[in-house]
Amino acid sequence: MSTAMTTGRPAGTRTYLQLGIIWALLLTVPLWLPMLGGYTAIAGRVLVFALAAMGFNMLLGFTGVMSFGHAAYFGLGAYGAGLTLKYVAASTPLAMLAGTLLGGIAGTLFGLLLVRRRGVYFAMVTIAFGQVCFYIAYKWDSFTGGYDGLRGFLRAPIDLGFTRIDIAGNETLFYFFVLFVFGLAVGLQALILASPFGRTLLAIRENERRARFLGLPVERHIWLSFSISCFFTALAGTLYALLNNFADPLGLNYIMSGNIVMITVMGGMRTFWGPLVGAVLFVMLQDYVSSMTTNWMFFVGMAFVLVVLFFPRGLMGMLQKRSAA
Amino acid sequence: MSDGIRLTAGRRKFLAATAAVGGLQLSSPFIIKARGDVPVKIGFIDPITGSLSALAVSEVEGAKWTVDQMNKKGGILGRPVQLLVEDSANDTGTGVQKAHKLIERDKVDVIMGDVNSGIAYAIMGVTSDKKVLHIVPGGHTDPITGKDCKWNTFRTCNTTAMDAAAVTGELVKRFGKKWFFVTPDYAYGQTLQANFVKNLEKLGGTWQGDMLPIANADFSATLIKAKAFKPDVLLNNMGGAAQINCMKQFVQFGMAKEMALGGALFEIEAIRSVPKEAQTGWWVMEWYWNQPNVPQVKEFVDAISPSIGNRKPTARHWMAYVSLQAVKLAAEKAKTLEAVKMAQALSDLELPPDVSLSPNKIKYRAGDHQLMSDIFVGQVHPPGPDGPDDLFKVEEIVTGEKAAGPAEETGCKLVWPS
Amino acid sequence: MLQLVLFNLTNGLIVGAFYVLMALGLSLIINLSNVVNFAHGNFLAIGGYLAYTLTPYLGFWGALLVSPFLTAVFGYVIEKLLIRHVYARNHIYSLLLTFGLGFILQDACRYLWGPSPLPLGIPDILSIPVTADLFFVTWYRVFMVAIVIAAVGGLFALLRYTRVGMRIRAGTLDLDTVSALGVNVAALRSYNFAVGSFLAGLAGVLAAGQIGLNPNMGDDLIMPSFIAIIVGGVGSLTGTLLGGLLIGVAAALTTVFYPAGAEAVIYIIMAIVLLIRPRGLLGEEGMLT
Amino acid sequence: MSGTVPKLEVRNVSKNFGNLKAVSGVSMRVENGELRAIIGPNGAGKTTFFNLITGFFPPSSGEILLDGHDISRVPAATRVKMGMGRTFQITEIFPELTVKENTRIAVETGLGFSLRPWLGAADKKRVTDASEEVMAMANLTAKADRLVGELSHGDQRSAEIAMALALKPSLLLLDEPTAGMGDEETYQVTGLIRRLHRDSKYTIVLIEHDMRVVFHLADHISVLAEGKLLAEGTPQEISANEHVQNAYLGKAE
Repeated sequence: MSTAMTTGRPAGTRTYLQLGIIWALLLTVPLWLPMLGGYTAIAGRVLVFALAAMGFNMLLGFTGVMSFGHAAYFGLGAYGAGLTLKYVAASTPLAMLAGTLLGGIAGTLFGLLLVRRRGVYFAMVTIAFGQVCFYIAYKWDSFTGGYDGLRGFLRAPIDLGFTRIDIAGNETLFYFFVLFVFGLAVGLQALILASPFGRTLLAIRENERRARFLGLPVERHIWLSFSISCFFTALAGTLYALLNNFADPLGLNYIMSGNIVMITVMGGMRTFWGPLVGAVLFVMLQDYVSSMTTNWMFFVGMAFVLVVLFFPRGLMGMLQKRSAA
Repeated sequence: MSDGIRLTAGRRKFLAATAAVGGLQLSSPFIIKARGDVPVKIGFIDPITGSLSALAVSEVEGAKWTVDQMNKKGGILGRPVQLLVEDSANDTGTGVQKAHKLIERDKVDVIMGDVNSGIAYAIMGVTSDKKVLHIVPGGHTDPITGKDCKWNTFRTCNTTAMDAAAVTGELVKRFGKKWFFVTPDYAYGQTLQANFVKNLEKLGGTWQGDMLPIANADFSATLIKAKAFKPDVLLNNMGGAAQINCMKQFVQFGMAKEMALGGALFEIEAIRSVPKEAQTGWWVMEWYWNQPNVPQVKEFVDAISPSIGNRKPTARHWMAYVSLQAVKLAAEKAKTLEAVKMAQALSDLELPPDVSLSPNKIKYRAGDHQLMSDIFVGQVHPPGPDGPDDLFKVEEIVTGEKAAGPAEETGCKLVWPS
Repeated sequence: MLQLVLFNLTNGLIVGAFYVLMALGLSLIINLSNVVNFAHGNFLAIGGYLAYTLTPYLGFWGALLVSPFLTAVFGYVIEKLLIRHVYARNHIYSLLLTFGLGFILQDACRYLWGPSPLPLGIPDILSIPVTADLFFVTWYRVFMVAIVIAAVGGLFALLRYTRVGMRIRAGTLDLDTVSALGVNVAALRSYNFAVGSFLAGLAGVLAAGQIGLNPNMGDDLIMPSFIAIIVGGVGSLTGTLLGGLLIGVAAALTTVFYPAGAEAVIYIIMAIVLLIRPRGLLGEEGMLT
Repeated sequence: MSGTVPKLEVRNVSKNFGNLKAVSGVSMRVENGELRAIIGPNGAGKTTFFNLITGFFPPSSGEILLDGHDISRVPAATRVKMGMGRTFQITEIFPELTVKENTRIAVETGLGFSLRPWLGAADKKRVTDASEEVMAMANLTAKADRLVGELSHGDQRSAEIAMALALKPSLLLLDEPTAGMGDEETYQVTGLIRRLHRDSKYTIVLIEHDMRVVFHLADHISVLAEGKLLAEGTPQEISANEHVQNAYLGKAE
C-alpha cells in the first residue's frame, strides 16, 4: 500500500513481501538481537525514534514541507506523559493520551502561525518555536524539573481487567508494547496517506502551485499535515518517556530535531518505511561509535555530510530506485 | 583521549558477529579462559563530550589509572577488572540508554557516573530497578543521598550542603555577612544557594542574588546589580565556562577591590582556564594534591602524574580513584559481587589512608551512603613555587560529618530489597 | 533604579552589537544563497581558536587581524567543497549538511584544542574600565563596539560600492536576473560565503576575548543569531541589525527585573513579532519562497 | 445562464508593480462557448493579465466578472470552485505520481473530497469514472499507470489539461499550451484543444505564441502590447491590422 502510494505503482507482491519481512524482523527482535550483541532497550529506542521520524516524514516526505523543530512535539509528548504519571495517575494509557494531546495541540497551534511561511524562513521559525518549548521546560523547574529533567515517575503496568500486562518490570514485554503502539500508529498513518486527504498532501509536495489551482486550500492542508505529524511525533515522545522513565529538556532541543530529520533522510524520506530503516542505522551508529571513540561527533557529523552529498534519497529510496530501474 | 575509549572483547564479538551476518554466535576466546579470569566489569558513564567534558575527562583518566593499578595487584576477588567507559554526551536520554546497554548487554557488576547530577539521577532509576551497585563519583545535587537516596547508590563527592556549610563560617568570619549570590538556575545552583542562605541567616547575615541561565556568558548586568548592593562577599556559584567568565568580568570591572569573592567549588580544571587575575577568592576543594601531613597522598600523586600528562591529579581523579577502591573493598569484605551484600559491606566501612588520601578517617555513612570526606577550605592563587598546579592554599579542613550534619536530617530513607 | 536601567540599556546595546556582528554573517549567506548555516556558531569558534593559536606569535592585535581572514578562507573552501552541492536542492539538505558540519567542527575543536575552556589573553590596556563610574564598560567592550561599527559600516560599504558587493545585493533581490546578466553566480556565492565566514571569525575572536573559548561555544551563540534574523526579517540586513540590538537590550533589561528570564526573553520577543508581523520587522513579503 | 451575460468580462483592469505598469486599462468580453486567444510580443503583459483573471494576485484597479459576478478580490482557490480551470506556461503537474493519480487528485478536489479520510463505494466509483473520462478525453488512458514526469512533453501538457478538465470548469484558461513543443506535439495538443472547444463546448481563453495555432483555433483574438489592449477581432481582422503587424514585426523578431 505504502510503496504504491509514493511511486504511484500498484501494490504488488514485492510490497507484501517487504511488509512481511519488516514485521517478521520486528516481532522476533528479542530472539535475534542479543545474538548480534544488541540489547532489548535499544530496540525500543529504535522504534520510538522510528515512530517520531515517520510522524515527521508525513510532513517532510509526503507533504514536502520541512520543519527543523519537531523535537519540541516529541519532548512535549514525553513531558505530558511524565507529568501525568507523576501528578495525576499511575496510568500508562492516560499518560500517553495526555502527552500525545499536549504535543499535538501545541503543534497545531504553532502550525497556525507557520503555514504562510515557506522555505528557509519556515525552517528557522520551526527551530525557534522548538527552542521556546525547550526554554519553558527548562525554566519552569518547580513543575518540569528544569535542567535536571522530570523524574520520579515510572511507567505503570497496564490493567486490561482480565489480565495485567507488566510493562513496568519486564523489558521484553515493554518492547512488545512499544511495537504494538508503533503498529497501530503506523497503520493509521498508512490509512491517512492512502485517503483522498493523503493524496492532496502528495499533490502539495509535488507541485504546490498546481494544487492551489485545483482549488485546494493549500495552507489548510499543510496545517493539517503539520498538526497530524505533530500528534504522531508526540505519541513517540510519550513512549520515549516510558522507555526512560524520565523526560528532559534536551529532548526538546534542536539537536534532537536534527536527529529526527537525519533519521528520516538517511532511511529515505520519500518512502513509507524509510524512517524505520533510518532509525535502525542512526541509533546503531550513535550507540556503537560513541562507545568506541570520544570523537563520535565527528563520525556522526560525517554521516550527515555523506548522506546529504551522496545518498540524498536515503537507503530505502536507493533500493526502490534500483529495483524500479 | 583521541584514541578509542575501549574496544572490548564484547565489541569484538559484536563486530565479528556482524561481519558474518546471520552467522553463528562466535564463542570468544578473548574472555573465557578459566573461571578465575572472568573479569569484574565496571561500567562508567560520564559526559566526555559536552560542557562538562573537562571534569569528566579527569574522572575517566583517574578511573583508568586506578583499574590498571588494581589489575597489577590482583584485581578484585582475584579477578581482573574491566572498565567500560560510555559517553553520556551530557544528555539524559543517552545516559539512560548507556546504563541499559552496560547492564543488559555487557552485564556489568557495578555502574559509576555521572558528573551531571540530572543524568546521575536518571541512571539511578535504572540501577535501582536492576539492582546494580551504583557509585556517583562526582554529581553534587543533594537528593542523590537525600530524599531520593537508594540502597544501591553511594556518592563520593560532597553534597552542596556540605560544601556550603564548610565555607560559610570562614567567609563570614573573615569578610562579613552581607552577601550577593550569582547562581545558575537549576537544581544544583538552587540547592547550593539555599544551603548558603540557611547557614548565612543562622549567623544573622543578609543577602541578595541573581539566578542566571547555566550557560550565561555575559555577567555585566548582574555585576552592575551586585555593585549597587555593596556586599561584603560575592558568591560565584556558576559552573564551567560561566564561572570563569563571571570571575573574569568581576576582576575586569575592578570589583575585586570592593568585595571578597568566594563560593563553593572552583575546581582545578576551571582555575587552569582563567587568566592569572581571576585566579583568586575563597573556595572549597573536595580534595587537594598538596597534603604534606598525609604521606600516602604524595605516593598517589607521584604514581598517577606520569599517566595524566605529568599534571597533578585533581579532585576529579581522586573521586574516581576512591569510588573504584571502595568497590574493591566492599567486594572483598562481602566476598561476593552481589549488589545487596556489597552495599551492606560498604555502609560505614572506614576507608584506609591509602584509599581515602585524607587527613581524617572517612567512610560512606550507613544513613545516606554519602562519603564523609574532609573538606578543604582555602584561597585560590596564581601558580606558586610548586609548579603550575600549585593553585590553592588550604586554610582550614572541615570534617565531612561536621559539614553534613546528621544523616537523619538529609531526608534520606533507605529501603533495602527484601 | 533609573541608573540601573540606564546602565543596563548601555550594556544591552553593547551585547546587542555583538549579536549583530554574529548574525550579519549568517544573514548575508541566507539572503544570497538561501542556506541557513547551522555551523555558523562553529565558524565563530574556529575564528576564536585560531586567534588563540596565533596570539603567541602575532599578539592579540595580529591575531585579531589575521584570524578572520583565515576563517574566511576556511569558509570559502567549505563552500567549494560541500555547500555548493546543495543550493539547487530542497532546503532540508543544506540544513542537514551544515548541522553535520557543526558536529564535525565542534569535535575538531575538541580534538585540536582540548575539552577544557581556554582563555584568550587580551592586552591589559583593554581589560580595565573606561571610567570608574561606568565600571562595566571596559576598554575591551568599547573596542568591541567600535569593531562592530567598523565591520557593519565596512560591510554596507562593500555591498554598496564594490562590484562584488553590488552583485551580491542584486543577487539577493533576484538571482535569476543576475545570472542572466552573465554574472558568475557560483563564484558570487563563494565570495559571499567567505565574507559571511569573515564576519563569523571576527565575532569569534571578539567573543573569545570576552568569554573565553570552549568547543561547545557555537551551540550557545547560534540561537541568538537566529532570533536576531527572524525578528529583523529574513532578507534584510538592516533588519538583522535592528533585531540584534533589540534582543540585546531586551535581554539586558530583563536581567534587571527577572534575571532567570534573560535567555527566554529573546524567544518571547520573537513570538510577539511573528504574531504581529509574521515576516519580521523589515522582512519583505514573498521575497523568499 | 442568459445569453446576454458574458462568461468572462474584464473592465478597465490595471496592475502595477511599483512603478511598472504591467497591465493598464484592459477591457475584454468573452462569450459562452467562445475560444479567445490572447497574443502579443514578449513583455506585453499577457501572463500578468492571465494571473489577474485567475486570481494569482488582485488588480490595482478595475473589475473582473465571471458569469456576471464580480470576482476581482476573490482568492484563486474560490475562483477554481466557481468554474475556472487553468494551465501554466511551464507545465504544472505532479511529476512523481501516475497519470491516474494526477487526475484522481484533481477529481477528488473538484468533488470536494479533499478532506475525506476514506471514500464509500459509490463515491469511489464517481471518482474512478470521472478520472477515466478525462483521461480518455486527453487520450491518456493507455498511459494511466505511468509517472507523469516520465511522459513526453505533449503528453504532460495533455495531462495538465486533463487535470484542469477534471474540475469540470466552465471556463478554461491555457497559458501557452504549445510552448516549447515540436510540430508533432503541437499538433497533438492543438487537436485536443479543438476537440474540447468544438465537441465539448468549453469556453476557452488561451495565450499563444505560435500563430499557426492561434489562427487555426481562435474565434476571436485580443492583442496586447505594453500592457494595453492593442486590437481585438476575428483572425481575419487581426491579420489585416496594421498596428498589430507593426507591433509584431517591430518588436518580436
